[in-house]
Amino acid sequence: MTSMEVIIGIDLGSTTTKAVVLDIEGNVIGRGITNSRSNYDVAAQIVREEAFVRTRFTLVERNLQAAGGVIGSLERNLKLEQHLELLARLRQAMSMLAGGPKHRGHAGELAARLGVLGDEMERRARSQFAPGATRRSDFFRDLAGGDFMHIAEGLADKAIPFDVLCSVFDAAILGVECLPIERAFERHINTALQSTLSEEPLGIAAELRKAVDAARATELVELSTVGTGYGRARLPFPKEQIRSEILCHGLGAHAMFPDTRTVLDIGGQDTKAIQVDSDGIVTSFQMNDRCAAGCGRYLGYIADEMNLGLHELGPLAMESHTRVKINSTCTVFAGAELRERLSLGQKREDILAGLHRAIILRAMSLLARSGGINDQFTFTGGVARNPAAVQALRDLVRENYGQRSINTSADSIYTGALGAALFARRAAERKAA
Amino acid sequence: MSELLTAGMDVGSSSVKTVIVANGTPLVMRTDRIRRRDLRKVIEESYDAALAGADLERKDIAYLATTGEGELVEFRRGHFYGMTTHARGAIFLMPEARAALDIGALHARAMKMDERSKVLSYRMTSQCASGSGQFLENVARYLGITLEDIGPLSCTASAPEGVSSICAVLAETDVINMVSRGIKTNDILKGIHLSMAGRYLKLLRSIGAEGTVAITGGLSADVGLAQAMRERIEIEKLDMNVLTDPRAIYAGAIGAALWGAFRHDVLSRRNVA
Amino acid sequence: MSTVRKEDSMLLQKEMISDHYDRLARAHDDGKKVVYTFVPGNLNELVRSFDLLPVLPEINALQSGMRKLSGDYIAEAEKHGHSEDVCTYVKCDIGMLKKGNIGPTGKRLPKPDLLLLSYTGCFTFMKWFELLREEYGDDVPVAMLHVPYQANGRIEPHQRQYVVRQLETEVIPRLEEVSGRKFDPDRLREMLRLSSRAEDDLVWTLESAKHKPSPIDAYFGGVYYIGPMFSAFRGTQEAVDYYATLRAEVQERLDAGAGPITPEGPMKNEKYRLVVEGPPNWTSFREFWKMFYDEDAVVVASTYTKVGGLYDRGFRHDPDHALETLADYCLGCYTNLGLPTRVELIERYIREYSADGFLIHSVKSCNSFSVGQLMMLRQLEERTGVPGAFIESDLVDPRYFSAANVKNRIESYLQMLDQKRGAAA
Amino acid sequence: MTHSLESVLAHARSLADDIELAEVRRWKEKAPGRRAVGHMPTYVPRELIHAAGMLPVGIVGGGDRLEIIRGDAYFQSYICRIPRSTIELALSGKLDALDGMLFPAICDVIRNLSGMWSMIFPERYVHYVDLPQNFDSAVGGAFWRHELETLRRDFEALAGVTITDEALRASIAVYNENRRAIRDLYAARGRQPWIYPFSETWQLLRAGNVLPPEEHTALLRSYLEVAPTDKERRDRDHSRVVLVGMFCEQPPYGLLLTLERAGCYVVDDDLLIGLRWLKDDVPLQGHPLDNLVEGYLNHSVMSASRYAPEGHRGSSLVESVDRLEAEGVIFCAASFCDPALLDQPMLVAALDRKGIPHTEFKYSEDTGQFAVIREQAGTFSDSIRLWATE
Ligand SMILES: Nc1ncnc2c1ncn2[C@@H]1O[C@H](COP(=O)(O)OP(=O)(O)O)[C@@H](O)[C@H]1O
Ligand SMILES: Nc1ncnc2c1ncn2[C@@H]1O[C@H](COP(=O)(O)OP(=O)(O)O)[C@@H](O)[C@H]1O
Ligand code: SF4
Ligand code: SF4
Ligand code: SF4
Repeated sequence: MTSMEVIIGIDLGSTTTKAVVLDIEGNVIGRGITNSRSNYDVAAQIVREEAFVRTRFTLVERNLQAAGGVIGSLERNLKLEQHLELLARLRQAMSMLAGGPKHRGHAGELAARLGVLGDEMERRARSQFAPGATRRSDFFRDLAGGDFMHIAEGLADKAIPFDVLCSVFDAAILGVECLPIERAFERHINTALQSTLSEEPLGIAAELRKAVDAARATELVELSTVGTGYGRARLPFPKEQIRSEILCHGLGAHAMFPDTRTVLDIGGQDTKAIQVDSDGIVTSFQMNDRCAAGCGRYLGYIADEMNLGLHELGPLAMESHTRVKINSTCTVFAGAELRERLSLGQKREDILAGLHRAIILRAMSLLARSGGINDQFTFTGGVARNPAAVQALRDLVRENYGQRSINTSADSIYTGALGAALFARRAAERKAA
Repeated sequence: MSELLTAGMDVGSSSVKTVIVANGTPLVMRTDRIRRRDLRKVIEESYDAALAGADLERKDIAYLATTGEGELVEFRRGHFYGMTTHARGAIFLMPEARAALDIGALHARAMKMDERSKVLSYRMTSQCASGSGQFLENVARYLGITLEDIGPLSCTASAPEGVSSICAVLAETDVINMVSRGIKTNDILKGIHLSMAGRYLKLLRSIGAEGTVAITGGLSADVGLAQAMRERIEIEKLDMNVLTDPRAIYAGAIGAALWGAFRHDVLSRRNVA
Repeated sequence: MSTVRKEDSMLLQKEMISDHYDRLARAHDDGKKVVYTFVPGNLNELVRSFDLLPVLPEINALQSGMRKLSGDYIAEAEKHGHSEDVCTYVKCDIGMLKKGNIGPTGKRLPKPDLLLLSYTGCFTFMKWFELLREEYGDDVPVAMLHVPYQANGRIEPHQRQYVVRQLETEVIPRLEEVSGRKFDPDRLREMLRLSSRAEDDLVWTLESAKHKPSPIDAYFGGVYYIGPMFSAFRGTQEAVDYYATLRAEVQERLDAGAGPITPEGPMKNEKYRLVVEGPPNWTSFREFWKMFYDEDAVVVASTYTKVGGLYDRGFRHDPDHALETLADYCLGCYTNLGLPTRVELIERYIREYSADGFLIHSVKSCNSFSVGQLMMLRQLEERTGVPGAFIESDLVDPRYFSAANVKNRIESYLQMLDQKRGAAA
Repeated sequence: MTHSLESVLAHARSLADDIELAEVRRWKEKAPGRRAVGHMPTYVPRELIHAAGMLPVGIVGGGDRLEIIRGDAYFQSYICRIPRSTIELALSGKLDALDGMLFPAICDVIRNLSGMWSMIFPERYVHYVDLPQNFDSAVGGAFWRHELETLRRDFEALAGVTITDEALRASIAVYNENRRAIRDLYAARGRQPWIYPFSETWQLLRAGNVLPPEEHTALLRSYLEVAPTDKERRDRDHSRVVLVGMFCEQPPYGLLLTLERAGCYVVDDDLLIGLRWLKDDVPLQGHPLDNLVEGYLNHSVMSASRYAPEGHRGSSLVESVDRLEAEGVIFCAASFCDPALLDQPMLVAALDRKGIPHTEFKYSEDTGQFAVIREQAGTFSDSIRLWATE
């Protein structure tokens, strides 16, 4: 059995937990992400496992001369298997709950409905992971939750009201989320390979199988791990393996865009403005937390309010031509203001555009406080995935600071984890020396 | 003498409450949740449904008074502000009350009044929705329980868990953390209730409230909150006792209808004179 | 040995304070009169020369903070209509008054016979004593001393003259009325002489931090060292003795190459040398301090230790020009300096004390300190190339001290200094 | 020439909103070498600026339309809004028309802002106007006289002229006229608040920040003349209130409308108090500087930012309530405004002693949501109205 030494950085964010795996040369070979809404240990375990799955795919890729699109479909099929495994657990948990004392009056009927629901969820899952299909979210909770609610609405009636179904789901999902899936690649890759090969016959099937086997058999040896982020204090790591998220974001942004001098990170519950020097060393920073106004959660709240997915928010706001000025500073009041404005007949996209600008305006203050916006400027964190937020930022930067190169990346949500991994690599080097 | 019929409508941020009062006694009381519907429509429907419930028509009502966001009601006769009406409603329902605490979806309002419901001093929360009804609603959603369950569950708590974040939005993360740490639902709710109670007591103290305090508005239905307030009053050794009434969620609308009757009298006397 | 000696000065100070509060508690029975006044711009020698006893509400407020009573006091004041937004010292003081005016040693404080309102460096002082006057009733006289602002970075002759004229026409006559004694310039001169001796030793102590390792913490330890000088003891023999004892102790640590004393014993390895601007947080003072010494960070200079008098730029009370020297003292207190002067002062501290970094602790209460601190941060970083950190909390309002946040910031900052050092090496 | 009410109001509105000082630039362009000197709220001796041929310009922050980008880099969240929006305006070049800036001693915020200004704009004229808190003419008077002489020399240098006593007397006369017009406006509104609504008088007053005093006086006079011509303006079932606490940071216009809609007639206020700091005409005979000193020491308004001797805090408020037959007082202070908020408990005590009802809330210049204020003011006005018969 071969083994491979890896270095890991974990960013325990308030909303999502991210992991980055580096090889000994410092190349990124795996990333993982999960929602943080569970026990921090478990989140860290899950995300590490996720990143390892991805790492093994990288190994497959490396073992294979011409992989083409096959890795993508292999990954998708593996995700499906993971999803189905979780779904099975969810169904089990729900049927346990349905048999509990709370539902004594309608246990049989409830179980029947849940059975129908489960079958339909499974069917939908398969189609969501079919070739070419798109998914609303990367997380089981969101996908399963969305499907469940949608199906339950149709199934609910007087006998089994919607609220009852929802309460069963809400209770069940919490338990399911707290259990890690171990060795997912090892256990599911064969099935996934089977599915992939059945989707389209491949000329390189034998080679692929060999590469997969090799990847599966490789032992991943953790040389060094560093944790960071909001929940870092709760990681079961010794102190020297924990770094402030500020430093990690600074270093991570520097690694992704070496000319970065200013970093803005907008996460779920905090916003950070960081200045770094030419070595990625933080020279000053400002941070906002404890209030959801102006953070990613603000957008999440608004999305819920409008019954939209997070990723739909930005594109809709981009359709606006006449932006509305939003007055509320509090997220909840912004929700109320939104309703009020909608009832006055203002357009959704215009209000949304105003909301995005409001968030970015808050970030601009923080940036100003941290020392302004210097060239180059890197925007990271989950909100950087939102095109309207990026647009609002570009506008405001241009209006107030003039020309600046603004970097964003699809992987920007991993910036903190990448920084942590780089710190881990330094520690490993020091240990070796 | 024929009946004097007046109506009160309390247009809130989460629901519309309509009450019809005949000679000082409520005949019909109803709540309509707004739930992303067109507010004007909800208002009209609620009013007409309330009238239908008493076999009445709009023309039978001598005075329709609104409160809350009642400016939206074009067919009203007069408007009274929230604290005026809640004080009146509170005194009507709980005559011994000398202060009222109206807790709605977004704000809490404290008022101190005399036995004739004259408002002596008052204050409301602003700028931050922490500790409001919306906050509890969010928590309930993430705990997977219904609003009606909150109060009774909270009352069964044995080891309330303190909450650190009081942001109505971020509470969710806190709550989920607690759930995953194995904290029981009732203890979580109780912890939240205690922290809310602390804020409300501070609000009440800031206006110099003493004696009987009536809780009105949506959260008056939450027995856990009242319980938590009693406990904190005990601990802080305050000279207050808390009362609720099943009809207290309508206090604003009742108050408006009663003030409407008063104004009607004043105005008709003026006409006579 | 050194720890035993260290306790000498601590014990001495404790004793002085408790004696003082005893005397205050008995004052009216003993036929003594008391004057309430403020730390910055306090005219302790003048007050004492009339045999009057000073009460310093700011000290009471910070003591209430350290004894974790301030939260209740503030709530009490807010209940009586004092705004959430204003200085918490004021509210803490008024809350304490409303709850019986029990001082830090558990003894009741006497009612003021005079409110000596020295309006130095802070506008809130004026309102504070107007509010106290409201509490005590108009029969408590107020002596108003308006100290103009050093906007131009120097004391102008007409400013000095304005203060001296007020001393002559407003302050001294009121003190004479209240005490029933005539002003005695010789007695005042004698006290000023004692002041300047103690001032020499205080400055020596504070400047000992220029050594590496520093034998003192000039902020967390510093607030104790300035105690007698800034409160009721300037101009007394007791203060002279205290500072001589303190100096001897510090000298000993210096000779031994020892670091400062912390609540958990002497600090061993000085890793970071910091300059701090802004007053400390009192409600979590120990916790706050611990965040520093746990990381081996020592504060080598601070501006807070200059609020009750700026001595390390040469000023000493001058017995030969009694009223002028009091005027100069008032005009020269730290928060009465223009912002550019404050920036220059900190810049000098960073250089002269070879600091690795500087930290601004910005408190919500105090506009006099806080307004402009963000700009000071930028200016100082630019001028010195030393990175700064910015932390926000409050003086005595426990609601505004978020330990987790402050710790996160301090940790991040120190890690940043470390990283920077690593890169330079 | 008579103007319609509409055109007077439109003119006033555009001037009140003129945070970018377009009017000042226009004035400067009319003749070469013209200069303008800005000042923060409350009192500065505008007469001296005027006598040097310069334009005094009142700066009151950025209101609710200015987006704050850089301003927050200078001020923590717990500091009022006016300094940050003023810095924002300055940094974005919107105050470039000003050749100098005065910071009167109103509070520690403005005091420290003066130092910040001198660091940000080292090349511009900046002066901290240290108003005396001692009102003895031999002590505080002498100090103030010295300050005025310094200002006189400074302005002479800045404008490149000599300020003769004659010129100064003429300027005092101009400002006497202006203050008289403002007093007339307040008196008229006190009598008939429905004819001169608060939301309008505020805009008229604000126009005085950027207009030359002669033009401002004329504008006020035409308003006083034409406002009664609007026959729509009728007395309504509103309560008469006095507003306190808005002497520095200005409330957003929406707040004024909210108060009116909630049923309040504002019969007195302390908005832009600096324009009428001196309550009486300053005599023209005698030495003009001595007269200004005397005006400041003995004929100025009571305000939170000046020391009130024993028994004086609150008396002028009570006097104004009595004189105007107001039914209540609304404390409406800017958030984090120390002077106003520290003053409040004393004023409240003075009102309580007289049984005058009062309520309070806070705002900031960029407050955008008025729901809470509407409810508070509405409840206040309700309670006055419903219990008026008592
Ligand atoms: N696909 C997406 N489209 C738009 N916004 C997103 C998307 N994914 C995440 N976000 C935003 O990012 C936020 C989470 O950011 P993240 O950096 O993961 O937070 P943290 O590090 O605090 O956990 C969410 O609240 C959401 O607003
Ligand atoms: N039984 C209950 N337990 C707890 N909260 C409740 C209950 N019933 C209603 N509420 C809360 O009351 C709020 C609505 O109060 P209401 O006074 O009607 O508000 P508004 O007038 O602002 O619409 C909602 O936020 C809801 O969460
Ligand atoms: S409730 Fe609103 S203002 Fe309050 S902390 Fe949360 S988002 Fe911020
Ligand atoms: S504002 Fe600052 S200087 Fe003034 S009293 Fe408060 S703490 Fe002291
Ligand atoms: S609003 Fe108040 S605190 Fe702010 S600058 Fe003006 S007077 Fe000072």
